[in-house]
Amino acid sequence: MQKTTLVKFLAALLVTALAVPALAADTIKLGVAGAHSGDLAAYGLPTKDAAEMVVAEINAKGGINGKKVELMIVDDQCKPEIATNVATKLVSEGVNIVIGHICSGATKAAIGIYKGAKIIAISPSATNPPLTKSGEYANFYRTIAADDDQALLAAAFATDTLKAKKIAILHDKGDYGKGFADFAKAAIEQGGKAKVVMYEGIQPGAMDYSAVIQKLRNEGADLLIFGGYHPEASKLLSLMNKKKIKVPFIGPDGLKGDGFLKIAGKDAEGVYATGPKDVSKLPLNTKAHADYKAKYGKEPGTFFDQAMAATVAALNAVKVAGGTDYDALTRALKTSLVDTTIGKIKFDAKGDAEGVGFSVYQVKNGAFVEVK
Amino acid sequence: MDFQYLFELLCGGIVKGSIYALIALGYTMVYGIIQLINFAHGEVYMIGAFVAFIVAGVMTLSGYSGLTVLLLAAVVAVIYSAAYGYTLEKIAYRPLRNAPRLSPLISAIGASIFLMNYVQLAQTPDFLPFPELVPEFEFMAPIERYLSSADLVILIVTTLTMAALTVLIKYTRIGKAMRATQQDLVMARLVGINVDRVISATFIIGSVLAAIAGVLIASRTGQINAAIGFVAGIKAFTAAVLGGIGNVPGAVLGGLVLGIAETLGAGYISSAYEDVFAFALLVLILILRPAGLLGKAVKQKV
Amino acid sequence: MAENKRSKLLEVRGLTMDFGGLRAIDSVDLDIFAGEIVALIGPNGAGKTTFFNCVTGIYEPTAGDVLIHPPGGVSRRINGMKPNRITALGMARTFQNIRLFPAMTVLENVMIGRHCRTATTIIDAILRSRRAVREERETVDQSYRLLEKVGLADSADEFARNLAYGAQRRLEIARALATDPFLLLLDEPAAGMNPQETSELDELIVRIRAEEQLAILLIEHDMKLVMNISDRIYVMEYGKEIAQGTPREIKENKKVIEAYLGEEVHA
Amino acid sequence: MAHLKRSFGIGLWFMFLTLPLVVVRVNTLSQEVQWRWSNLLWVGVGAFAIAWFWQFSINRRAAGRASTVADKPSLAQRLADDPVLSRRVLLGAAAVAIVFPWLVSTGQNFYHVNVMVSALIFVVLGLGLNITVGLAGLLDLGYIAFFAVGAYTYALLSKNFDLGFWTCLPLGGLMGMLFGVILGFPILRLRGDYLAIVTLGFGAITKIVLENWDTLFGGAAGLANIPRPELFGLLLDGRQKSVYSYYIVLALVALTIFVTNRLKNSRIGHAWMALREDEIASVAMGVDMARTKLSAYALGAFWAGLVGVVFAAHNNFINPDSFTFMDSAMVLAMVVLGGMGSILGVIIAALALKLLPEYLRAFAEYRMLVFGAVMVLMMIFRPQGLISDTRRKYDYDGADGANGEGDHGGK
Repeated sequence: MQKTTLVKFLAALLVTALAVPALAADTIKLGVAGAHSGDLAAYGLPTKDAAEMVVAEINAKGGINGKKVELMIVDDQCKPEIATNVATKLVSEGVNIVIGHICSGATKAAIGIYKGAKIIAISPSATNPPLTKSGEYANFYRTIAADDDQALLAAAFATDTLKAKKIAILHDKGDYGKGFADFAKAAIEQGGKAKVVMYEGIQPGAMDYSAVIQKLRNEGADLLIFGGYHPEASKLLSLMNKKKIKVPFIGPDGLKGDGFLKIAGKDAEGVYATGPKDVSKLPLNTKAHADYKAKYGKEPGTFFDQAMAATVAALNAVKVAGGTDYDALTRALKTSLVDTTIGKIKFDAKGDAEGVGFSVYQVKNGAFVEVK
Repeated sequence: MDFQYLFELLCGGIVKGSIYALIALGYTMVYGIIQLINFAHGEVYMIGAFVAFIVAGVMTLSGYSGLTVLLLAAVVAVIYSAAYGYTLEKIAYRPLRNAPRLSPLISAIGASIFLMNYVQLAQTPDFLPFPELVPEFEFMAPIERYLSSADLVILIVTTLTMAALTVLIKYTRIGKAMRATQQDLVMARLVGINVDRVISATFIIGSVLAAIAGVLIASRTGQINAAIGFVAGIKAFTAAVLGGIGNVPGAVLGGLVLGIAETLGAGYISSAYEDVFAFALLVLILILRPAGLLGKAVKQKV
Repeated sequence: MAENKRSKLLEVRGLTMDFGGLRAIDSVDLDIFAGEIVALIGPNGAGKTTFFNCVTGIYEPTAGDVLIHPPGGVSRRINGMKPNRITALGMARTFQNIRLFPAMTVLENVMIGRHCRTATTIIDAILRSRRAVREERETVDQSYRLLEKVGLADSADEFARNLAYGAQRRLEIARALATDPFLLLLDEPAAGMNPQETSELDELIVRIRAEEQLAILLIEHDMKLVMNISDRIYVMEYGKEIAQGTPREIKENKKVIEAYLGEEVHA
Repeated sequence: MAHLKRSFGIGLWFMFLTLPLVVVRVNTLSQEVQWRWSNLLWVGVGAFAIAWFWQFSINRRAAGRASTVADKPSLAQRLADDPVLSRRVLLGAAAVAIVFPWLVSTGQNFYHVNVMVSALIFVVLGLGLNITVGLAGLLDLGYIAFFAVGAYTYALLSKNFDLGFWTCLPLGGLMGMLFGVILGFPILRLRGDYLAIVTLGFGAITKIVLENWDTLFGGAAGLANIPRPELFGLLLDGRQKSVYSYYIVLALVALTIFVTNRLKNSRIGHAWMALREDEIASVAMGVDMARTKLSAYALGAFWAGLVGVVFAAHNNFINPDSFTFMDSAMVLAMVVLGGMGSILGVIIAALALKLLPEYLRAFAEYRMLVFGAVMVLMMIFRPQGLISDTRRKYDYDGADGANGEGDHGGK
């Protein structure tokens, strides 16, 4: 009887494994990959919403070149090993173009699989510089500027506008935060206008950062650049305020959002953060935000604008190329200018969107305001 | 040598260490009695902080403020943590009292994962801003670089709590029963001590301490999420082992030593390796003194 | 100082053991000669089990010497040696609170006793080398033979935890015998047994001594058993040795009677 | 009736317990309090039902304990005792495993193969930890660190010295083993609970070092472009690569099963189990504790290192995020849920824990919740795991003294 149990088990396994969704013919398959569950879901879900909105609108108008667009949404939880699995899933099921992934690490893990299958991926949020600048991933595009750009901006702002002389740089040891910190450090050292007096990683999620703050004061830093996300930033700020350490604080675009304002509360006041250029005045952007609010009853989350732009650009390329041929799509993405929520964009030779960039923002009265 | 800096770091280390100590007491007391690592103790601390956050949030939005909010939030948090600690023991540990040693430990890990995800689902996986419940005292201004108002409150409350605990263990009926049970569970049962009640009481007391620690630390760092219990729990457990698990003064000493070691390591070497210092210290001490700083080398009964 | 008639196997001199400030054993001397059955008796808490633990390496004594003179082997001082080394040198024990391996079969429990007499390595085991196969066969044979000796051959494939109490005690003896000892130390082998089982045990111990040609040191409270089988008896009280001699001598010793005053003497 | 009343009380108690967390949600940004009273009702009803069932099960368990003095042989034990049947089942399973890629992958569709590779990697991890925890009883909460050692060994050797997959495979295993020995040496004499926290610490330290030492390990950014396994210099497309990885890891699984099985019933395996059951009795019976523990610890680490190499090669990319405490806990759960020491149990548990979430993404949110609860329940109601460990029976023919060769226990 043991045998039958085992056989049943294996049979069940097989049935599950074989239950591949029937391949619907004649649609354009648009993959959406990112973190939709887990800690980083807040960064991935807006992209899913954006893609759904764009595709719903296009399908309502009859699709592209007479074909409906079909979304294939997969969750990578921002984990590299899951990303490779969902990427093979997309490839296996015949995806034509992918919007994603969200995190740089997951993107790096997945992009090779798309490359092997000649599929283009456009990320709204993977800001790790080598993704485009190394030239290794010809099939990768993004609608957000790379980390080194914002780090350069942050460094210049610190030394030129705020005239800081002794700069402390902290980071959360993560891919994103440390990348930002490293580029800022290099830029400051190269600029020669200020000294980096402290450069250190902190343990994300730790209970207490008071030691590192004491050190900051001990080194006599007159400005702090932080590479990382909002929870650690607000914890640092809260402790700095309690210890009455008042130095300007500059963070990357990971801080520029409601998450940071919500959690840091009054500690956020006066904090600087770099972030994508203000595009909220663009008519397309205003419309997209209004539509979103009408549909979900709240403001869209992080990377929503970039995701809208990525989806629109992808589908525009399909339209211009007249199909989903890899070479034709590549040509279309690099030549055809398309109007999006982040402005009129096309992609440069390496895959970065031309015309997107960063500005510096400051928190004033509980909201980010662009510093002119 | 910059003594001012050293002193700043030491103060920070003591504050951090006293929080570790408060949580470590819960581990050590439970271990002392039933030789179980209550892996889910950190989650009880986290739940305390969450309940305080919710009470404080509701009250603040209904227009209350100041000390009323702090006290009520703390009291409700303590009640709920105690209730969770009690329930946890009943469900996850009591049925395993006579099981092989690994079973309750694994059950504890399971309970920890369950509670963390329960809070994540019921509330949110995101970080939440914890209101600053401790006001800024004027008289602290001159020494703020060493000790902030919140730090002062932490030190006072932890000292009082530990004093209360000492009195409880030394002089009350339940305290004596706890000590008897710690010496020899079977014998305690023979002389008529209701061991189940003692164990429940131990869990409740440990949970109360954890909740107090949760409210204090959350109002200091200004944020909470469902994962804070895991991080704090591991550190506090390390502190308990460091001091000699099962030993109440050991937990306090272990907490302080760990807090100071981490702060000095971060201040003089690098904060990137803070956790490495903590665990390296643990390994070192266990190799040199396998029973911890104050633990007695227990001769196993053969 | 070669003893011509009977060779000395174990020689304990001034053995002292402190726990913190408490002196559990105070300068105890004890000798065991080949082929003897020696009993160690005394009221509860006299330090008998602690004495065993010191001799078998579970504790390291605070002072004194434990010397062994294995037949045909080299004499040595074994204070502070690890228990497994001492077992390998030829002294094996049982425990007061039975310590079997409950989730292993009865046969496997005995096979563990052969561990220190075999040499199969990890590589041997993976490749099932000729040595591994031969050793395994020998181990199974010898273990089975010991099970037959203690009357447990029928339960060889049972889990040890499922054995009855008396059978578990006998299994412990078989497991200890599997280590090929020259001296067997039994810690209250009759505890918890009914009279029927005790008399069987009595017979078993005597038979083992004869067949395996070894000496036996036992701690026991059952005076009937002790008086029946022992050649000599040592008496301890409060960590000190208060008397030694033949059963008859001990029975008449005043100190011993005093020590047991209030305790039931089954004699 | 008493049960009903009690369950009702428990339902109320849980409604009280969950009241603040499940009902109230404070939105600090919009300054609103959300009251979700309906949730409370669900909790109450659910707790009532579960409490009722719980009491029923606990009573049954207590009754079961009292009555079954002799354990009934489990299905697995009966299977193991019947050489013909076990051989057939084994052959069947092997056949399915071998043709699996051809059953599920057509054309460019190799998703299922890829998922299976990930799952099988965890099968090897589970079997490796089974040696340390399941057989030798050494609770290791930082096991994933050795997996990381193997993965980084391959990534670094292939990057810096251009060494191929097949050269690195044994090297990865040996590195894992080396780390196991180095770490195990000082800590293995600690008591069981201390060992748990120290190994947890080592796991954490490993991850921190990987993150911080970015000049060597690439930091949090990880190491990319790790070469896939090579096959006599042939160029393979995506699907072929996956199928190739599948066979490699399948072979590893087979090897692990073979070795574990051989060891389990050997002198070494018996010593491991004895230490697990009772340390003092083991040393008193002549088992060298330090050496035996170290061998179990190092051997467990060996498999993690070995399969770490496959992991790195299969994913092309590694970073420290794949080596967290949760991953260690996951592997531990496989061993525990499968049944400590039981090879078949661990395999089934590993496949279930890795495959179910992959195919039941809809329940992803509740996955860890259920997972935690199952760990607790399993300990209470079925501590021996899904498939309890089988014990080999040795043939003995007293009459002519021949024997014990009985190899039929070997699956």
